[in-house]
Amino acid sequence: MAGIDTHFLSWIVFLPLLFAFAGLLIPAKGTAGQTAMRLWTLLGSLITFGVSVSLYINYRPEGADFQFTETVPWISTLGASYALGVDGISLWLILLTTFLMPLAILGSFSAIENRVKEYYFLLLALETAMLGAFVSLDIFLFYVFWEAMLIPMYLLIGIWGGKERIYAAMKFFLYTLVGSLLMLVAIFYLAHQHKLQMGAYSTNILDLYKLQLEGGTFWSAQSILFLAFALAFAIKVPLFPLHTWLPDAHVQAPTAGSVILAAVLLKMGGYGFMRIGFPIFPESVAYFQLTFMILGTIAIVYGAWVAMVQPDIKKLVAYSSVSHMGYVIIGLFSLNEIGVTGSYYQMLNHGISTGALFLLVGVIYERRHTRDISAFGGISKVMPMFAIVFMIITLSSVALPGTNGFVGEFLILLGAWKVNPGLTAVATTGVIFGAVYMLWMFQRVMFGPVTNPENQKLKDLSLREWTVLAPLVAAVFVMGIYPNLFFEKLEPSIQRFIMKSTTNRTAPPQSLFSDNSK
Amino acid sequence: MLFWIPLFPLIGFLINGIWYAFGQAPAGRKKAGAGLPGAIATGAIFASFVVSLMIFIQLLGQDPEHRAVEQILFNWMSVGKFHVDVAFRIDALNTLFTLVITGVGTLIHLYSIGYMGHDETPGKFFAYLNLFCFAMLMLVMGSSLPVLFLGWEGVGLCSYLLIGYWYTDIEKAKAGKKAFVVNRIGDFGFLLGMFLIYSTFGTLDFESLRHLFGHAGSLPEGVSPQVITAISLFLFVGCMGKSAQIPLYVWLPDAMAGPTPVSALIHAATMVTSGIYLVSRLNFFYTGSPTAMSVVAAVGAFTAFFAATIAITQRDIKKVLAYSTVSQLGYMFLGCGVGAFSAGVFHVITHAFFKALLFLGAGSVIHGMHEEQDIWKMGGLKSKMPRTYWTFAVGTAAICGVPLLSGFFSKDEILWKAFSSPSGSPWLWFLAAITAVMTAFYMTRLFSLTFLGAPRFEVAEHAGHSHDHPGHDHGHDHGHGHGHGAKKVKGIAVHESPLLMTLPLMILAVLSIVGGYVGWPHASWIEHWLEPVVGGGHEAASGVSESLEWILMGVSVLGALIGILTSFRVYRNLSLVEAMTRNVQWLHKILENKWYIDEIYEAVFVRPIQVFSQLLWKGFDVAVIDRIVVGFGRVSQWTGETVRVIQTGSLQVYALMLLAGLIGTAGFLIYGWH
Amino acid sequence: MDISPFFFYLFAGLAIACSTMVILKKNPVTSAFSLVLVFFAFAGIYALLDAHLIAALQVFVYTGAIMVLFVFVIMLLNADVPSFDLGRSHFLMRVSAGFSALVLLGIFVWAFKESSFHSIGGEFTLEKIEAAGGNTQVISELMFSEYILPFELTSILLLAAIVGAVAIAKRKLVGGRV
Amino acid sequence: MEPLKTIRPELLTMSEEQIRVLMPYFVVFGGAIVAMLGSVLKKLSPKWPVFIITLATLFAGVWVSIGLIPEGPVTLFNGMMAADSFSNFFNTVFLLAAALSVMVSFRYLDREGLQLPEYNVLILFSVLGMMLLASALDFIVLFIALELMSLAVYVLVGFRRADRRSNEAAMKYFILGSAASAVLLYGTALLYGCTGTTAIKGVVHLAQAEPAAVTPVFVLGVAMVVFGFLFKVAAAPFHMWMPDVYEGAPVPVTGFMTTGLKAAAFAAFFRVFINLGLAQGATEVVQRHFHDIFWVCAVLTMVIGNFVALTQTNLKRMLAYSSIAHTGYLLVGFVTGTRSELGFAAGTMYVVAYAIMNLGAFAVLTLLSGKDDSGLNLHDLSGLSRRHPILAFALSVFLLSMAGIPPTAGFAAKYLLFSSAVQAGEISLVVIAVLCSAVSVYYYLRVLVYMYMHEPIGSPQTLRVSIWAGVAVAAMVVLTLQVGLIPERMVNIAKKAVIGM
Amino acid sequence: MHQIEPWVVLSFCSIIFFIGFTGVLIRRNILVILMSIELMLNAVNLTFVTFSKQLNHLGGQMSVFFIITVAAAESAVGLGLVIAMFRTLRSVDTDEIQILRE
Repeated sequence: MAGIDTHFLSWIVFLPLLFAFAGLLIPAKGTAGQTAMRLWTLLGSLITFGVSVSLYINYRPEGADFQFTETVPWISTLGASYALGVDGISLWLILLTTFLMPLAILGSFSAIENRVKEYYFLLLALETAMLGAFVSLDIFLFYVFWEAMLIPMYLLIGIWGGKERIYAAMKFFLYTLVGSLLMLVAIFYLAHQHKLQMGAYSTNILDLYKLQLEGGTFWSAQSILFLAFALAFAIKVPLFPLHTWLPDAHVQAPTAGSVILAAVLLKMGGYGFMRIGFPIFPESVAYFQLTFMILGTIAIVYGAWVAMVQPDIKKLVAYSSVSHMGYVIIGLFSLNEIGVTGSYYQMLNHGISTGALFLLVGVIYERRHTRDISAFGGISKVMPMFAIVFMIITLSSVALPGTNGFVGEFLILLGAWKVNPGLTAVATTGVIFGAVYMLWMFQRVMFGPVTNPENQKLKDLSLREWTVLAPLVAAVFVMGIYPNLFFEKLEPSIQRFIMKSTTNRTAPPQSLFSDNSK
Repeated sequence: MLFWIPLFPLIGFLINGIWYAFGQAPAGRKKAGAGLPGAIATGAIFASFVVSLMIFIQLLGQDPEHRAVEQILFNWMSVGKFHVDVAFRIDALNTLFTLVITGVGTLIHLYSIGYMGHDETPGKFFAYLNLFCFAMLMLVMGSSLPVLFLGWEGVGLCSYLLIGYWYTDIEKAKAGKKAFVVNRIGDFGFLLGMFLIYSTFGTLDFESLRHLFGHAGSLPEGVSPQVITAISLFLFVGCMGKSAQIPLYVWLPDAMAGPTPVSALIHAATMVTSGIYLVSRLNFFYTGSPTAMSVVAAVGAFTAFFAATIAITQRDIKKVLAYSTVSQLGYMFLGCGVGAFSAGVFHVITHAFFKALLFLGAGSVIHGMHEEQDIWKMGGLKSKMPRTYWTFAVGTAAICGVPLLSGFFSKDEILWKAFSSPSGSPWLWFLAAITAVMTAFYMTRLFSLTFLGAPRFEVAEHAGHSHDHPGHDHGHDHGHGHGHGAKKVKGIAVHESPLLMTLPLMILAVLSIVGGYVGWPHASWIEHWLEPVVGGGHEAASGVSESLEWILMGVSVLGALIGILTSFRVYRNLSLVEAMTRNVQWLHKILENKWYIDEIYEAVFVRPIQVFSQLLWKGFDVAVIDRIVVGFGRVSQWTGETVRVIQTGSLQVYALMLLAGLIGTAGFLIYGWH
Repeated sequence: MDISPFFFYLFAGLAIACSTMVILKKNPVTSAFSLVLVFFAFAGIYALLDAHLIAALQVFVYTGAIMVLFVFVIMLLNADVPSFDLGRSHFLMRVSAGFSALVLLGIFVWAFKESSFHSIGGEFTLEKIEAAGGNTQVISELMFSEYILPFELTSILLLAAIVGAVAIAKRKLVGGRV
Repeated sequence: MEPLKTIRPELLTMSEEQIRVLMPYFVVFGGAIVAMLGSVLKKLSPKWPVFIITLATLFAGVWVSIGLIPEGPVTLFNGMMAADSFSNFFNTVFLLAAALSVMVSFRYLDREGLQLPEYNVLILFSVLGMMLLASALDFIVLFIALELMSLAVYVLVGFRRADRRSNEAAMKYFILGSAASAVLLYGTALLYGCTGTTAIKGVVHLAQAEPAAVTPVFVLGVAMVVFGFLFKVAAAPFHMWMPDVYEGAPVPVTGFMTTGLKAAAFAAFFRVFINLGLAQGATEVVQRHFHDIFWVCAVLTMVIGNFVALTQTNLKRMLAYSSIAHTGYLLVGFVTGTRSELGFAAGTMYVVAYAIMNLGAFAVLTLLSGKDDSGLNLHDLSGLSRRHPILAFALSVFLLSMAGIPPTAGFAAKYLLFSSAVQAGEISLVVIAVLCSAVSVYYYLRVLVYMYMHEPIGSPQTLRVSIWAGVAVAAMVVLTLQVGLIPERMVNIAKKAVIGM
Repeated sequence: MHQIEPWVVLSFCSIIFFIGFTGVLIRRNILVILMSIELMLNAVNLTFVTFSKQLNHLGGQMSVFFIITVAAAESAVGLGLVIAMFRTLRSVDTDEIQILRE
């Protein structure tokens, strides 16, 4: 294929879209057509995954900052270019996306029966947008992908969602959009600043890293700009108190939608902070460090508490996401290597475990058409294999050592402790409440006698469902037991990230940081 | 070679687990009996017992100062300077633990084959049991805090799984959850302790930490005693959770919902002692902080006393044992808290023997009684279950502190240290001694009510092993729910348990008798053995003579005998008991309801948090944040509705706007003209 | 300005009075005839200002063509409806309209008084125009040279107006055939 | 005494270059005449011939315009008219907009029984008016061109003569349009009084040369001219005629108006605005005041347009308000034009992008509308994606483009516009603008909700899409996405156009 | 009373202009509104001519020609619209044309 070496990333990004368009040609009438459509989409996503694995193989952590770069001028008037590149930080998120996509697709084989063609088209289009955002090295391009992501997701929720789907879809869209529009203004300003300082417009992220912006006070340019970006990212994360779109969107979205939303879309926020928010505005990051750590801590506890009393499984998982992503925030803002690595890892973990949780909820939802916790009870008895997988994922979610969740949370808290022990102590209570709400939910759904006669005859996991869940279960343990597999490709990038995010800081780091500022 | 110790149970777990998950659990698959899975599991744990023994022997041959075997498996996490290996390190301290875990574990596994013979899913049970052993071994063998924590949480998980093993009974499932959550509260402290250690010392490895401390009592340079105290207390919170100390003991009595072998293994012999292991492992922290020491000792002593008071009135055979366990764990912490770490560890070992024995005996009783657990509905089992009777008697004697049995040595050591050690005090001794009397009393009560006197249930006539197991009637494994037992009181064919179950009892009985000789006063092998790790016992405080030691020992023996005899006297005549109970009704009620601690916790922590969470959700998330969000929409809509009112459709109004605009602008311009 | 004050005030007064009539009289026919008077008064002022051709055109085009059209339409419509005499709009509207107009007028008058218009002297003085053949000739010459574009455009405009007026005023049509 | 030189011979002849640059105008004018003649055919139904002639004329005009790349601005007719890249650029836009409107209205007229050849003729005339409007350099020419365009459109708006709403719309439009023209004209007269010329450039040259000419009357004159234009482009608070007129007009005419007419008004406005030096020129007083006036106007327009659109349930009316909102964004371009690198090119680009997407949207609406322009309420669109997925997709693309979601033309244009505004330092204005556009997303998406997320109601009627309309819609979709993905080309053209002015 | 100041004539023009504007605003009869518009255009014409005289420049007078023509065309179309409207509405009242609103 033409230019596969020079345009490797472009191929990865647009491969799903190619498949999506080709899929439009499949006559999706009737059962056979629908099956063909499903398989075609699955094939597309699998091939994308395959290609992205070769990205993993060829990525050299000791090599250049960004690899596989491509740059094509785009709108030279404003310095926007089509610039792609991968470093350790984007690498794993790309892999997470391509890894989860086939599972989400396979997971919705039987759930989606109407408008099959559109559904899979949108899923693949969504994949392209997500991948695009992860590989963009131009803030304009990033924004384009960032926004382009909204539409397929919006339609996925709105068309194939639950009862309140339209409200949820609208809320999702508008919430995210309002945040990102202010980011857009900030992007304009940055490009303009680049012109003033360097003599030419540029929205290339690497160029923007070199900007000198006045910072250190609340009303300084840097702070305001940072807040504009942070708003967009915080909504996406979602950070308390901007999280209320998430429960609705999650609950209403179809299974695959929830999976992708939780697993990848939320990561955009964290990724945005890492790629744009921190390195461009180092002083503001320092300035707002405490604020965001407090918010993150609140998110952890608040999310856990509110999750505890949710009557709907998906809503519970949604609030648990709020809680888990709160860890990501405090880890990132702890600004030392341990915390940041932990945060990053936590993002991957959350993708795996929450994705799996949604798939599992999808499994019983398909059988029972309800997600009400009180409608269940004693499912373990009827679906023992399901119970086993559910248990494993639950444990991953409560961060049991040996599963992926522990590594992330432990590193985050360890990192954050150095910055602010008091807050970290509060955040650590999340460990307790996390166990409370997850296990309570598990107990109510899986344990006890089978009281509802409708639950008597539920079928256990099918082969297809096993195929979907097995890789996730495997990932839970691999990530929990051998995280170095991930860290080794990540480390140089994280170190560079921290260096960039702390260089301009006015105050020297406290002594406790000393081992990270190398 | 070290890694084989945990690996064997892990392999056992994987075989049984995968076999269960894919071969037995799916609908329509044939269920396996207890035999094969049990054999696999027992074999696995026995294999690791053998390896442990080999390691022990190897250690015996080493120089005391460098008595350790270490193995690094692989690097677990490596971020910047933070570096954790999955590595094992066995030294004098934890070799004892591995031996106890694998040894007692083997016996309990063996016992379980018989006990779980009629269970629906023995495959699952043995898988869990092996998983537990694996985690427990990780806990004691891990060379650094994170690895220890891996095991620490892993045993919590297994405890959770095994307590809620019969999950169709929602109460049991709840008990499991409670155990996990309360343990998590402890883990919270543990985590904070780890964070503080890492941020202070930059390492989490035991050896490195120990080297930083140098010799007993001295603090590393530049570290304030407050930090040490904080670390010690944080970690002790973890121990409170795991080892069921006040205020986090509440899960352990409930944990009796699990199958009895589980209670024996996890909730008596091994897991609950991991707190003592942690404290002794990190003894250098505690010796560095007198405050922390006093807290540990006080909590231990008070827990011991408090649990004993509750144990006196319990009716459930396992609950009595559970509170007794809590009480004994208190002793162990008391020992550690006064600096007698070796005494604490010694008590761990003897306690493992006799408490496992007692639990297994109780299991045998329950098994024989067809799931009856209420001691008031037993009695006279002496003749029906002779082997159980005799072994149980040994266990009871051991725990009561009858001289020359294992419990006597270890308990007495602790009592003496509590009195004589510099950080001890007569008050601690007094509390512990009272507890010893109470222990003797309630254990004898238990023994007496269970085995002596006349049967308080109708004896079914047809003897023989007619296992019309309730589980089979109901078609699912409700069988062991004790609620069913009560209804079946009529006509119980009590039978002695099979040899598979009584054999472990006998072995443990022997151990309970002889296990204490390793700690013969003033010639304690175990104290000597542990000295390189936990440091030597403190010399007695000045003014405490050797004769005093003998006197105190005599007092405690006397106390135990008084307790035993009183109990025998009282519980021979049950009407007398009732009369006495009536006299102190209020006290009895409080004790029977366990000081209402569960209720208080429910009212003070659980309910408020739930209500508050509900309030946060409905009252803040939905009512405030979402309302603000939706409010923006509403305001926009309202603005739109308002603005469109001027759109009257009348063209004159439209034209008037032109005029108005002109006035505005012209006025503005002319105003600005000057 | 070099014009006869008497005639100016006469015509101006007439124009103001009649325009007021136009907008105040209920009957459109009265309004129409008042308008004719206004046009005549304007023609007078044009003449005073030496714009003779325009004065003539004012009379021809406005009074001759436009007004006739108006009256014609009034008659056409009036034949059908008895209640043709419509009142004025809402009171509030009248007050605000009047008030706004007065304020603006005040501003304009102030502006006119403040400003001077002497600074730019053009070459088309009266004498020169006379010398070149009079107002009409000069204007015609200008129209076909400097102002040829607007002139041509007005022709197109008229053409379009015709097409439009025809299209709009056609009787009913069905199915595309006229 | 020097005699008057009234006849200048050089004005009576035209160079070849001048004739060449006038070709598009000749083509359209000629086409209009031929079509007019064709419309009186008696033997033959004039329907097809006029349609063909009109289309041929328009496309020929496009072809000629694109072929015309004047080296520099050519002024014609004593400097009253310019043929430069700016006018050329806009001519192309007008001609294309007209061509597309004609294409989509063909079947519509048939269906509604309005198949009058005058329809096409009037469109040609109004296009001619627009073209002249974009090239006028003299207020008098500008006024006549404006009237030429408007008169034709008045009639087009009232083309559904049997329909009371169409009549009402035409009447309102006519009266208010005339009143606004009168105001504009009065302003012109005052400017003439202060400077002695009606040439747009001349006015400002004189004002700059002689500061004494900048009297209160001059400022009032400028204000009235500006207000006339603000009225024509429907900026708040002079926007009120627009929703009514758009709602009452036949659907394809609305489409034509929102694009062609609006673009023309803006083209002229740009020219006047720039040449009057409102942004940087005449004097500081003028500049400062007009900056504030435009600022307020822009904010009001964006707010009113977007917020009122929120409450609309009729698609046509909603798009009318959205059109007001877009006017507001364009005014942002006016406020900030001179102080940014792209200058007015961003605004120009926005006009084009808006024309593209709006034309597309109205083309789809034309196809969707039922008898008598019914069936354009939101709930009529329920389940459109089931009934007609392609049309639903096309409409979604246009609406998302209007909402400014990438990768569409609307996004690219908004990006350029707002980023030039930030360059000009108008950050608060941009923040208001983006917040307003967030509001706008709601009502655009609501349409998508109905199309995609509601089940179809009633019996699905089959939609017949003529090949002409199909081609038009497809072309607009492609253009929307193309400009969205590769805006560079369009930006360059717009830049060249503005610089060439 | 020998001279008329230009501002007097110009003020007269604006008086007529605003009378015309007021007419547009306060009358319900569309025909009268059309007349008022004619008034406004006349006021503009007079302004042009006044300036033309004042500045000795014929451009103003030229403009007036075109304005007159445009006004004529405009009235033609306007009256056409009135007729069309009258046909469907049977009225020339502006209050009748308020269906399209909000």
